[in-house]
Amino acid sequence: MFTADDAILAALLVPVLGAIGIALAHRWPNLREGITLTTAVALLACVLNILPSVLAGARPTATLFSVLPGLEIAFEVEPLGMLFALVASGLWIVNSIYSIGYMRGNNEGNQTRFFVCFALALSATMGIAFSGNLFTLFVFYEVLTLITYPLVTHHGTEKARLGGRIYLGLLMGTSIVFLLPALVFIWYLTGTTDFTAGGILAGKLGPAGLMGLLALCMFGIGKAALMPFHKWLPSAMVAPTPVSALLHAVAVVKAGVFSVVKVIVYIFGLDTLGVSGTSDWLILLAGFTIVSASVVALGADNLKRRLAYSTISQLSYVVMAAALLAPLSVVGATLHIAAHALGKITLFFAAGAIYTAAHKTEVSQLDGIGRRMPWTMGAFAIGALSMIGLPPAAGFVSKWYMLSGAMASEQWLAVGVIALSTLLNAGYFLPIIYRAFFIAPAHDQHDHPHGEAPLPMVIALTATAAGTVLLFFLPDVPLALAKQMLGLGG
Amino acid sequence: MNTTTTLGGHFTYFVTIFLMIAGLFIVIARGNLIKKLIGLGIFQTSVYLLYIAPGKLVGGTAPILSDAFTVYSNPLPHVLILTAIVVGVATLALGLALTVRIREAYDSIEEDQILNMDAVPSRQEQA
Amino acid sequence: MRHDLILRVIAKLLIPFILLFALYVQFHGDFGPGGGFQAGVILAAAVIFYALIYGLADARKVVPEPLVESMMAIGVLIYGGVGVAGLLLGGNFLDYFVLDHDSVHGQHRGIFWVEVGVATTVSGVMLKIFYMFAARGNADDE
Amino acid sequence: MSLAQHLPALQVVIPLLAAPLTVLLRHRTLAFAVAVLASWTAFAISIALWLQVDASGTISYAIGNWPPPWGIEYRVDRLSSFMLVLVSGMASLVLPYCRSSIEDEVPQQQHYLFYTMFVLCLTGLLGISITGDAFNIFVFLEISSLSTYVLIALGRDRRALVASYQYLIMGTIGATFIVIGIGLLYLMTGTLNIADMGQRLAAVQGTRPVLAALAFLTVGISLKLALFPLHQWLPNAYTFAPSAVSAFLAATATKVAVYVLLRFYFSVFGQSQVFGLLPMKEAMLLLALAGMFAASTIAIFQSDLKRLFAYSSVGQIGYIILGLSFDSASGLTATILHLFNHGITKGAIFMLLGLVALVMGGTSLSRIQGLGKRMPLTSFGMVICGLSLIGVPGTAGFISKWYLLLAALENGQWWLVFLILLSSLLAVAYVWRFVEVAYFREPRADAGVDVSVPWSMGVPTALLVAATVYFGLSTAFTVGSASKAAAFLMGGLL
Repeated sequence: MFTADDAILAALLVPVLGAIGIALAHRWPNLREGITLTTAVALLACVLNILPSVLAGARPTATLFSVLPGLEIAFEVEPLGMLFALVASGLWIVNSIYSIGYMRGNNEGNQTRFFVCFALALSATMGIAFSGNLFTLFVFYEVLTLITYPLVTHHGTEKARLGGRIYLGLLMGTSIVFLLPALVFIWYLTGTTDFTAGGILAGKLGPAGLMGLLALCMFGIGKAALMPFHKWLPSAMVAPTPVSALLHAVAVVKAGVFSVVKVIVYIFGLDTLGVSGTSDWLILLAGFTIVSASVVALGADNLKRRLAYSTISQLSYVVMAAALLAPLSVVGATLHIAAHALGKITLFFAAGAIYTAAHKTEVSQLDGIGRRMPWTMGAFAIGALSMIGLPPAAGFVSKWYMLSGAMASEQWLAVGVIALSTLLNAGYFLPIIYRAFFIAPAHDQHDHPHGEAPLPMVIALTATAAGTVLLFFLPDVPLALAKQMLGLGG
Repeated sequence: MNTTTTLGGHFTYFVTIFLMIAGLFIVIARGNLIKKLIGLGIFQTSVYLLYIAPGKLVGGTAPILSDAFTVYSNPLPHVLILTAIVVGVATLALGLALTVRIREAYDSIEEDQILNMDAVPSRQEQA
Repeated sequence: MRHDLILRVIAKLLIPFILLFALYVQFHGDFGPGGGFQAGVILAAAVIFYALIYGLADARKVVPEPLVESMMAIGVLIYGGVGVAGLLLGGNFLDYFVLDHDSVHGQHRGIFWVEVGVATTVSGVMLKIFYMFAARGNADDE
Repeated sequence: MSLAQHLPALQVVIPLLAAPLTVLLRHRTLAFAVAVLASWTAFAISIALWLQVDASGTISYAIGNWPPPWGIEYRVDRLSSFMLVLVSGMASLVLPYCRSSIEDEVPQQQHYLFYTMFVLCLTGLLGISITGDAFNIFVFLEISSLSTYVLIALGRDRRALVASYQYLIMGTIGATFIVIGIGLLYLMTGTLNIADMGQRLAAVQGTRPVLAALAFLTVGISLKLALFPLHQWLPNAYTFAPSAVSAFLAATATKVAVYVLLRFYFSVFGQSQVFGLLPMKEAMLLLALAGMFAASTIAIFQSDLKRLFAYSSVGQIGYIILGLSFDSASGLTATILHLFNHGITKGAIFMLLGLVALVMGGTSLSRIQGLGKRMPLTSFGMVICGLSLIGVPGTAGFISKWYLLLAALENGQWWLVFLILLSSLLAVAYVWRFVEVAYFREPRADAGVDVSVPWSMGVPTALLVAATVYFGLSTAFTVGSASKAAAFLMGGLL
């Protein structure tokens, strides 16, 4: 019988097996891509297999082995992880379709390595999503960093290597210097690193200690791109667009904010933090990150760079919402992981499609492009709406919850930040849409006439845009999961 | 050993320390590979003295059982030092063998010249 | 090699006595000063003396290089053999007491063979060192 | 009288007798067979001894049936049995590797002597670990050192001779310092048996000769274990030695020296004397930190991989000594763990570099460009071992770093936690130099000969790389042994 417990290990194993298959099939590109898609579907099937039992309130577990007493590689699926796994595995299918179009459309080299690393990255992501304790999370977090490194430096140029250095240096540096001591310290204090409802640190530390530890964790999770450790995200823009999508939507940054929420909810505990009031600085910092990243995005002409800073700011929404410690805002944070994933992947897909079809990378070159690529820019518009937080896009729902949480806990600063950043978001996304649809293209352009990007790419970006809208109308599953996480009742 | 803790009583220790420092000084200060080995030999000799001297009892004899003697010197240090001497000889032989081969390879047994000779080709290799 | 008559004659006269003295030191080692180490060196000295007078090539004919190398090995093996013999006869490693029915005899027997081993190895090593250093300088002549 | 009772003696005697046998056989294949057989037997014995000690505690074996403290005693306790497993295990992996590795690194007619020296070196290192007699430690130390000098001098480059000579001078000074220390202790206690010495020393604790002995021993052993300012011999020696020798030495030689240090500190002087009467803690802490940072920084700027990882060894020895400086059970556990974990990691790295040298004809960074394409498995192995040096979870290096951090936390030295981790970042930097050159440069047209890696080299290397991962995931053996050994040492003479 294929139980939910088995499905956890299967979800880890399937991408690895897929990666092996991809490597073996490197001579036959069609077979290779077939394996990628099959693996992606199989992975989603595995994850979906776990969903019903989690929704029913069960917590499937699996333990691989024990490294030290109280320090084991163990998995436990709880609602938040379930949601993350669902988003990641679902988007992988779309992303694979898109990647095939993109990699072939741009004649990229080393395609086998690309798909192998991609599959392995998904395995690591599943490990993060299902991790049952902080140690397991840390292990897979590092694995994810290492596996995505070849993807970031895919082109192998001097610029790519530089980007890779910053990527690896910041992510590994922060995780080793900040997160590892936090991990050791937590283990030293409590003898365990298990994710437990209500946290494990209650009564173990004074406010100052708690604050220090929280700082270590927050800065240690560099993938959440909290300022001042956000630089890796723009640097990683040298990667091919599907990789950017992986980083921004499917796995990496999501792993970061996921870890943040997980640590705050399950290690520290909302109550423990709330009583001591040690997370106020985090709200400030996240607020600062939101606003300043938005300002940088406003001034960026490179489309991918603008999207990257948009991601930094959106991630801090999640961090800030979690730091508010109000149950409603944490629900919002959870929803935002899914909403931002769908919206941002749409935007990146669109950016990649523009690059593939028109070879344009700057915002200022996009005049009138909406007429040539209506599907792409239509999807872009929906994604942008989601980022700004307007209906009918998923971003609205999550922002609504965050805002309600902030108001309920009377954190007026947070309310202000959300309002201000919404304006800023609108400020850097709407002009793009305006240019694309309403400004006539300049006549002296010496580029070739083009239409839409290759079909797989268009299909992919349309699918994610549709998903964004769908999530607005049907947020039941993520909402149920989020509420269950906080014990608010399904 | 003498009962008095005068200069005379510690005489062997002073010799030991002198040899030790002299040997070490030669090893450090001289660039000639053979001289370094000589210094090393002197340094090791100081250890032999350190072990042997306290084992000698004034009026003691070799530890061969006989009714005529009651006071024996401690034989154990001799055994130890015999081993140490063998080790020293082996080290010296090996050191000299290396020196011979270094001379064949570099045509010099001056440390600074040898190091200079290697500094150049290694840079070329990198380039 | 020059033909130094006096040296050659004296050497021929002396060498047998050196060898004999080596044997004396070797076998008297049980009861008085002496033993395998000293005997081995004296033995080697005899050969080195021969080599100095009659030339390295001649000495190599008398005591060929492979023999010297084997001596080094055989000596250690004899020594180890004594240890293992003690082991096989029911004692600990290097246990002399069990080498004979009487423990004192056993000690005699044990130390005798150990000294033989030491002498073999020491003379082997001495000769090897001598051969190697001596051969270096004359590398061109040979 | 069962054979099992004589295992402590056989542990040393079998390689000792194998050495003359290889000389006698004079044939490289036969010599190779004898050496491999001896090392495998030694490994089996060491495992049997470890099991025995784990089950029933310290084993004492009187050589020649002269009871200790008069005779020479072989004493296998929790620490030494662990060391024996490391040393003989490494030998039994490296020796099969030697055959193809020295094929063109060492002249053919010297091959049988190579095995002689290798087995002698093994004998010495095993002897140091097993003996319970202070002077015997010196004798075995010199056996291993002398054979090591020869092995290093066998390197192809003429600089190997100079490296060997320098090591000979430094090593002999170190060894002589050790004998002086032992001599002073003998004068004060009248015994050479380590256990006996430890007991009798209580009566003369803190006297000047004893403190002088402590100083002499510390300096002497520090030379041998290449503690930071005394490490000059190490980079050259590891760089120019034949690859197999580098691998074996990197994994065992300095580690055994650390063992000697632990042995003298905890079994002879006792913790209170070492850390109470002299500021050893502070001194060790400073030297360890200096080593961790300075040597790792120097490593970043090396252009030859062997030299790069040799400097990395000096840095890693800093971690080992750092654990010691905590003067706590978990600190000591970290030290002993890192001995083992770093031993296998560095051994694996140098074995991999041997493969690289074989195929690419050298290990300088300019030569190995594009290694990731030419030798994908080897490069992957290097990355894994590199991660272990950094201390990434899932590798052996992580476990020891974990205990090191834990020890620092127990002492409440937060700043030290960060320093340890910052120095790991230096490791990231030097490991990534390799990664970038191997994966992001195109292979040089002229570099590399068309040879494939023989299985006799590939298999042992792969095993060791696998061990690096295995001991990062399953820690029952390493952590169990190390923590028991640490508890044993801290508990004094049990």
